[in-house]
Amino acid sequence: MNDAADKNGMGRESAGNERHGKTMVEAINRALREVMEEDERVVVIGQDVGVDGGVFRVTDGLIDEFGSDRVIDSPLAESAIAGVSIGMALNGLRPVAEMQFSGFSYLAFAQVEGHAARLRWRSRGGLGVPMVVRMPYGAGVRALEHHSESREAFYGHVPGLKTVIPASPRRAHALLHAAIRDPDPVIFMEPKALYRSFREDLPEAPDEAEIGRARIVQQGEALTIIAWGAMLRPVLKAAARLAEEAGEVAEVIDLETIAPIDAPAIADSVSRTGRLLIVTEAPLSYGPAGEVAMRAIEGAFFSLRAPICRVTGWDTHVPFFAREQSYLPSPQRIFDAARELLKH
Amino acid sequence: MNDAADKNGMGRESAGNERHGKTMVEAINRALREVMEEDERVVVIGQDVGVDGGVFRVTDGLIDEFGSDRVIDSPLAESAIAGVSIGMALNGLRPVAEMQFSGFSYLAFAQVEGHAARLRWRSRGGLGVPMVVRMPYGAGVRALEHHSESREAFYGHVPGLKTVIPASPRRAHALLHAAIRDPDPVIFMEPKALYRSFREDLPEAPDEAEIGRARIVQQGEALTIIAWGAMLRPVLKAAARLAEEAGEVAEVIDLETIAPIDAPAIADSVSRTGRLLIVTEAPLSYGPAGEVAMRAIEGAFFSLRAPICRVTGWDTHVPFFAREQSYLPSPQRIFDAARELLKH
Amino acid sequence: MTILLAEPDPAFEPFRLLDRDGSLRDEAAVEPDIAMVEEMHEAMLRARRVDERLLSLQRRGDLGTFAPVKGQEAAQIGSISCIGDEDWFVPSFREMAAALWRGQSLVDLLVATAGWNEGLATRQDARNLPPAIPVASQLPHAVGIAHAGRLRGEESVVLTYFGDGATSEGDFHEALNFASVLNAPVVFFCQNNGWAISTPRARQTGSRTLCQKAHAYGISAAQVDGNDLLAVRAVTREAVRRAREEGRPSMIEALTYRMEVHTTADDPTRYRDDDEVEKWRARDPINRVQALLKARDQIDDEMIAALESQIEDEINKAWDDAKEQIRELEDGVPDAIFDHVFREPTAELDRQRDLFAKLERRDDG
Amino acid sequence: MTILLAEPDPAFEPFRLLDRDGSLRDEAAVEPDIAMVEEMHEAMLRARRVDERLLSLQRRGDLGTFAPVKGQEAAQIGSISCIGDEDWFVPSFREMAAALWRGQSLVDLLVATAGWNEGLATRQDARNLPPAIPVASQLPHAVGIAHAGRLRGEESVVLTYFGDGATSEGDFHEALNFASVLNAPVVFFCQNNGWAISTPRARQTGSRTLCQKAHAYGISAAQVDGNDLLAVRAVTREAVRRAREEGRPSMIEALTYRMEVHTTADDPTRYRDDDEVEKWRARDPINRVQALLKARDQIDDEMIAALESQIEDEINKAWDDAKEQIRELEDGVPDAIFDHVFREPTAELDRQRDLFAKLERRDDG
Ligand SMILES: Cc1ncc(C[n+]2csc(CCOP(=O)(O)OP(=O)(O)O)c2C)c(N)n1
Ligand SMILES: Cc1ncc(C[n+]2csc(CCOP(=O)(O)OP(=O)(O)O)c2C)c(N)n1
Ligand SMILES: [Mg+2]
Ligand SMILES: [Mg+2]
Repeated sequence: MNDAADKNGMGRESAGNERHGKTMVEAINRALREVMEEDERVVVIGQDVGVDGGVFRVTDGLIDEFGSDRVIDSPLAESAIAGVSIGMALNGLRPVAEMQFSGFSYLAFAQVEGHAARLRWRSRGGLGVPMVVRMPYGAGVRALEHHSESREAFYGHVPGLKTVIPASPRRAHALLHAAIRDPDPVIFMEPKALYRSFREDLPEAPDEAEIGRARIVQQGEALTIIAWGAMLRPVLKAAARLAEEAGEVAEVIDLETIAPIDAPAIADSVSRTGRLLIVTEAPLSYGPAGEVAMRAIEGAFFSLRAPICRVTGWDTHVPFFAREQSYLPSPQRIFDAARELLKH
Repeated sequence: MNDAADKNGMGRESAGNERHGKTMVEAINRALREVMEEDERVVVIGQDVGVDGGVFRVTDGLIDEFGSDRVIDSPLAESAIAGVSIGMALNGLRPVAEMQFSGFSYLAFAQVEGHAARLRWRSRGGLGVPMVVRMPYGAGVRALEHHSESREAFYGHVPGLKTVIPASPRRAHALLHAAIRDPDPVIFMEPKALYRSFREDLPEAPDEAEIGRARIVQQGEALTIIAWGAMLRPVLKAAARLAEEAGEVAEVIDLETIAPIDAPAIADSVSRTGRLLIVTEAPLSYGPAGEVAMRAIEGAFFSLRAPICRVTGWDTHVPFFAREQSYLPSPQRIFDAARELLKH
Repeated sequence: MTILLAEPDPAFEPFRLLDRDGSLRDEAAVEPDIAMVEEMHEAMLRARRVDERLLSLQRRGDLGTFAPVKGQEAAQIGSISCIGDEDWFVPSFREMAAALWRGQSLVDLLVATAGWNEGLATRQDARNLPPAIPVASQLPHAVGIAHAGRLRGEESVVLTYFGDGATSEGDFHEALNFASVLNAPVVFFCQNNGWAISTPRARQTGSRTLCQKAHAYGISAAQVDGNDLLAVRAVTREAVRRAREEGRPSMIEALTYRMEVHTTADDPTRYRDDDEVEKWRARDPINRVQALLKARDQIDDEMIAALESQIEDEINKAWDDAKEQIRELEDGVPDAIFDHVFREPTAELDRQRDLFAKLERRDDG
Repeated sequence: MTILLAEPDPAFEPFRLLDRDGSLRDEAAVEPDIAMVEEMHEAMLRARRVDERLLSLQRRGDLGTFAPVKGQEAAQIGSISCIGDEDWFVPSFREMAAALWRGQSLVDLLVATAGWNEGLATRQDARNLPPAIPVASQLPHAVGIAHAGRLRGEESVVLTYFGDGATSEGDFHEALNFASVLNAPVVFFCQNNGWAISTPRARQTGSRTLCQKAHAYGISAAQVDGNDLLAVRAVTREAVRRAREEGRPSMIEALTYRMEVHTTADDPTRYRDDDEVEKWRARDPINRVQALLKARDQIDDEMIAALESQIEDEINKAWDDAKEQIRELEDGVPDAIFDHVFREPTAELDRQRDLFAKLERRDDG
């Protein structure tokens, strides 16, 4: 897996004392530092983002460098963090707000859905809300209840929002730059299981990243596997085993931008492979896989040789950590599903 | 259309002085009255639900009959309406909470997602939250911004919630009885475009309604059209025209329960018709159609003769009322999509 | 020595300057700036007449739902007149009088109320936000705008409006707390008009006064007679000064009354007595200013009549223009619904727009 | 006459009974019920030792994240001891001491902290809610429970806990306002431990005291020395009495200190000084009670040592039992994740459970 992952821009596992490259936490921190240096309109706001450097240390050191005017330790109130950020964006700043965990972002949802996503539209282009809402999400880190959810579909379903999920330190670095540059609100979901799980070298200047484009991580012909965030790693493991044991090479796509979805990329790949497997850690019903599937159907139906398959979390809450792995899609489940697809 | 609608349990248009049957508002009011008479644990809570009888008059007269202890005019605070209802449910009552418009229900989302949907699971069955959250939703009534959204997918994606949408007065009557009887939280979304648009006779005792079952509104062989709520009426119009102009009879299914979704009903119909059209007024991306489609793919892929098609709202906000009809799926758009499907 | 469980504070004394008959309560204390009072009087009268016209146009089906301002003109004009172009106006959904003062075009207002998004087109530099419909949701924006202004070295102040009902929403509290912690130069202006749809103030909250809630965040506050133009202006000016000079937020609770329906979808006879309305009719804020101006020999009935007819002409003209604009919009391309979702349209939205156009063509054919 | 912009109220005087050396501030006023004090002392000591054990088990990898209670034992035991079985305990996430008092099984606590949902299995009739992790989210539940009890003709009271940080959340305000409007018999017990993770009380809100916030809703309130067991108990008893007899909510702000990490994922050296911790170590709530009991000749060091060793045995036994239970759970069916999503499993969930079982079998094979 390490080699495959490396080749595919998924970095290498961080092991022992090895200190090459940056973790995703460090990559995001660096992106924030870079944009704050280059654009003084950028401010960071959230619970514990200042003196503490964020509960995951994502904003470590920023307050020392940029001061407490630009790195705002906020009171404990998610709706106001979003709402105050909207106000700051309306008055010339470029706030990067942090929700401490995505599971608490629902408290800010009315502000995000009702105003961040609508003010440009409401004002017929007169106003704009260039803000980023960062939030760690997803399971796999032995966390408490409400700390492991994966609900990108909520944000993907709101017109006027862009939603982005990086799957590696290098992509996080590039995408956060793009998100902060974007003139419209961007929900930036950070797979916390990847925060420190592997390292990657970062380029001097951030890679170009275009919000709205999926990324082919591994080319192949046998089937298309689409995933994002932390799910990309079990997918690559399964794909490696598939190549090894069955000699079948999967095309692996990192969706990366949840919304607006890259429909052409999905259709293009599926029309070449004829098979589609979607992997997400969200619960099954009304999860994001349905949208990916519809794009394949709308763009490549007659190429489909097998039913589109999804491997997802279950329609249960994420269990406490002893059983977390029973909830999450595993390389084995993905492998099995791929094998099944290849029978057709 | 009137006749077709009548035959299909969609009632008749309310026209002129005709006063047969009940509107959906009256049907819901009657269901509330009946359950409150029969079960003193049932209480109603929300903004303006008491003295005013609700801004749509859904709770008209209840406070006179049951008093202000059981019909609670609440302060203006959605999160607390949901949270206080959860508390009442934990202590032996069966609250029916109203969100004045679904567009404001996001303020209560953290309570609903974080507690209503989880307390039974969290307590390993020791506790339960038998509550109903009623909310008018959907476009078509020339309302203000935030008053026309259709976001059943948000609720459908939350494990531990059931989400129900009635499409006629009679179904509303039956389903609200079932929802209040249910030992778990039920989101009861009321298509406000249907509140007064037609009438239906109600049976003495409410019809049996099983949450989790879709309903075949019209049997057919040419294709399956799945819709719910206010979209069922343009669907039936399009289906009638299809029969008339092309001699093709569509099978029309009212999904009715958004979650848990009735996968077998979907697969069964599609395996007979080979074609599926899904109509919703939600925005396209990450909307509910994706889930319906996946169920058809998982259960009837090899019967599909044409790409699954969806006719939905657009990925825009619902425009102010002068252009509302440009946003909403029309009988024409549905008819065209069906014709297109039938070409395969 | 120790209070075991301290009881809530006593009520505030509402601030008043102008008596109901138009005489000043303390003649010596404050001689008003009469030119300014005249301007404000005109604005109040205009708002009243626009309100009435909107209502009659709505009743005959030309306009959609809106929230009348009648009765609250002094609260709005007395306060909004205290800020300048460099300051920000952050309204709720009933601030038509204040919006007109800030330069809102009457034509736009009519076009928006007729159901066309174009009516809310906002000038980028105007420092006026469009209405915020979700109750209390605009209050955090006011704080963020104020804080950003301060960070960018401006002296600007933010004046934001909300109702009595809004003080029950979490966003109200979170916003006040943020303003206090950040020292944001915001004036939180509450129009306590006695009702939140059918909920009377007494059932909305257990506190004796609403402005008392500000104290919970270390914010100073005042209650003021909201139908007293001069008192509202005096208190707001002081709050604006503190915000501008001392960087301190304040809250003002203006005691006023909604004389009309909540919105055009509402039937107030279901929940309130005519008596109450009549009691407040006697406190009409416009009558009170007119009495003052008459007592000062600044206006007479003839001048009022002339002003009335000038306003009527303005409104007629605006409605004609609005109808013209609506006709143009009706003839225009309906794919405007795809505009302004993002600054740059995404490929996906362009695809949907194309599909829409294709369907429209089919509809026509 | 009129206050133009009234300044926020002055601070409250925190209520105290027990001095730091264990002597009563006013000997004559209240002679404590010594048997009760002994019981509470034992509970505080037990909580302290459980806390320490949880921490050491967590540090060596046997347990997951949790929020230590150290330093807050008097606040929790002094208050929770004021309600009975018919009353409700509605905790936040740091109320381990109070939960043990209410009969929470230590074995369950360990099993839950080891990552097994089974540890939170709740007895249907126990009137104790499981922890609520989203800050302040439990407060509206407390109001609903209290209101339902009242409607059902009970005399029960609800005691709910939250932190200083929680008072910034919208849910806190909405809940207090509802409680006031509904006259719900709730005691809102705030443990102001000085910090919300890294945010000190002073940056959390601009108000002088937190209990002052209750006044904004017409709720009476008191500040109390939260490390003073007797004072906490006296104030809480009065609040419980008012709730029960007069149906009135109250709020109590207990001034205390979190001596440990926020949770085991936290590093407090990043944001606070050792000096502050040391200052509070001198105010240790357990020392203070022990001094009182010693002064009353109720305990001596030997008795304390015996109690300590009894508690240690209890904890050892509980951890052995917990490990046993965990081994059983590990050997059990992992499809327990599908249990209790609904009271009756839906067809859809059964389908998913079957699929899961099939996949598990494949994994094994
Ligand atoms: C969050 C939210 N909930 C409910 C509504 C529906 N609603 C519109 S205005 C209103 C009452 C507002 O009362 P108040 O704040 O006193 O303002 P007023 O209408 O009196 O000006 C309600 C409940 C809304 N717009 N937003
Ligand atoms: C709604 C919400 N936002 C953020 C968090 C993360 N978080 C957990 S505890 C905490 C601080 C709570 O402070 P306080 O209320 O003072 O309680 P304490 O931890 O001091 O007991 C935060 C921010 C959360 N659990 N819930
Ligand atoms: Mg009001
Ligand atoms: Mg604290």
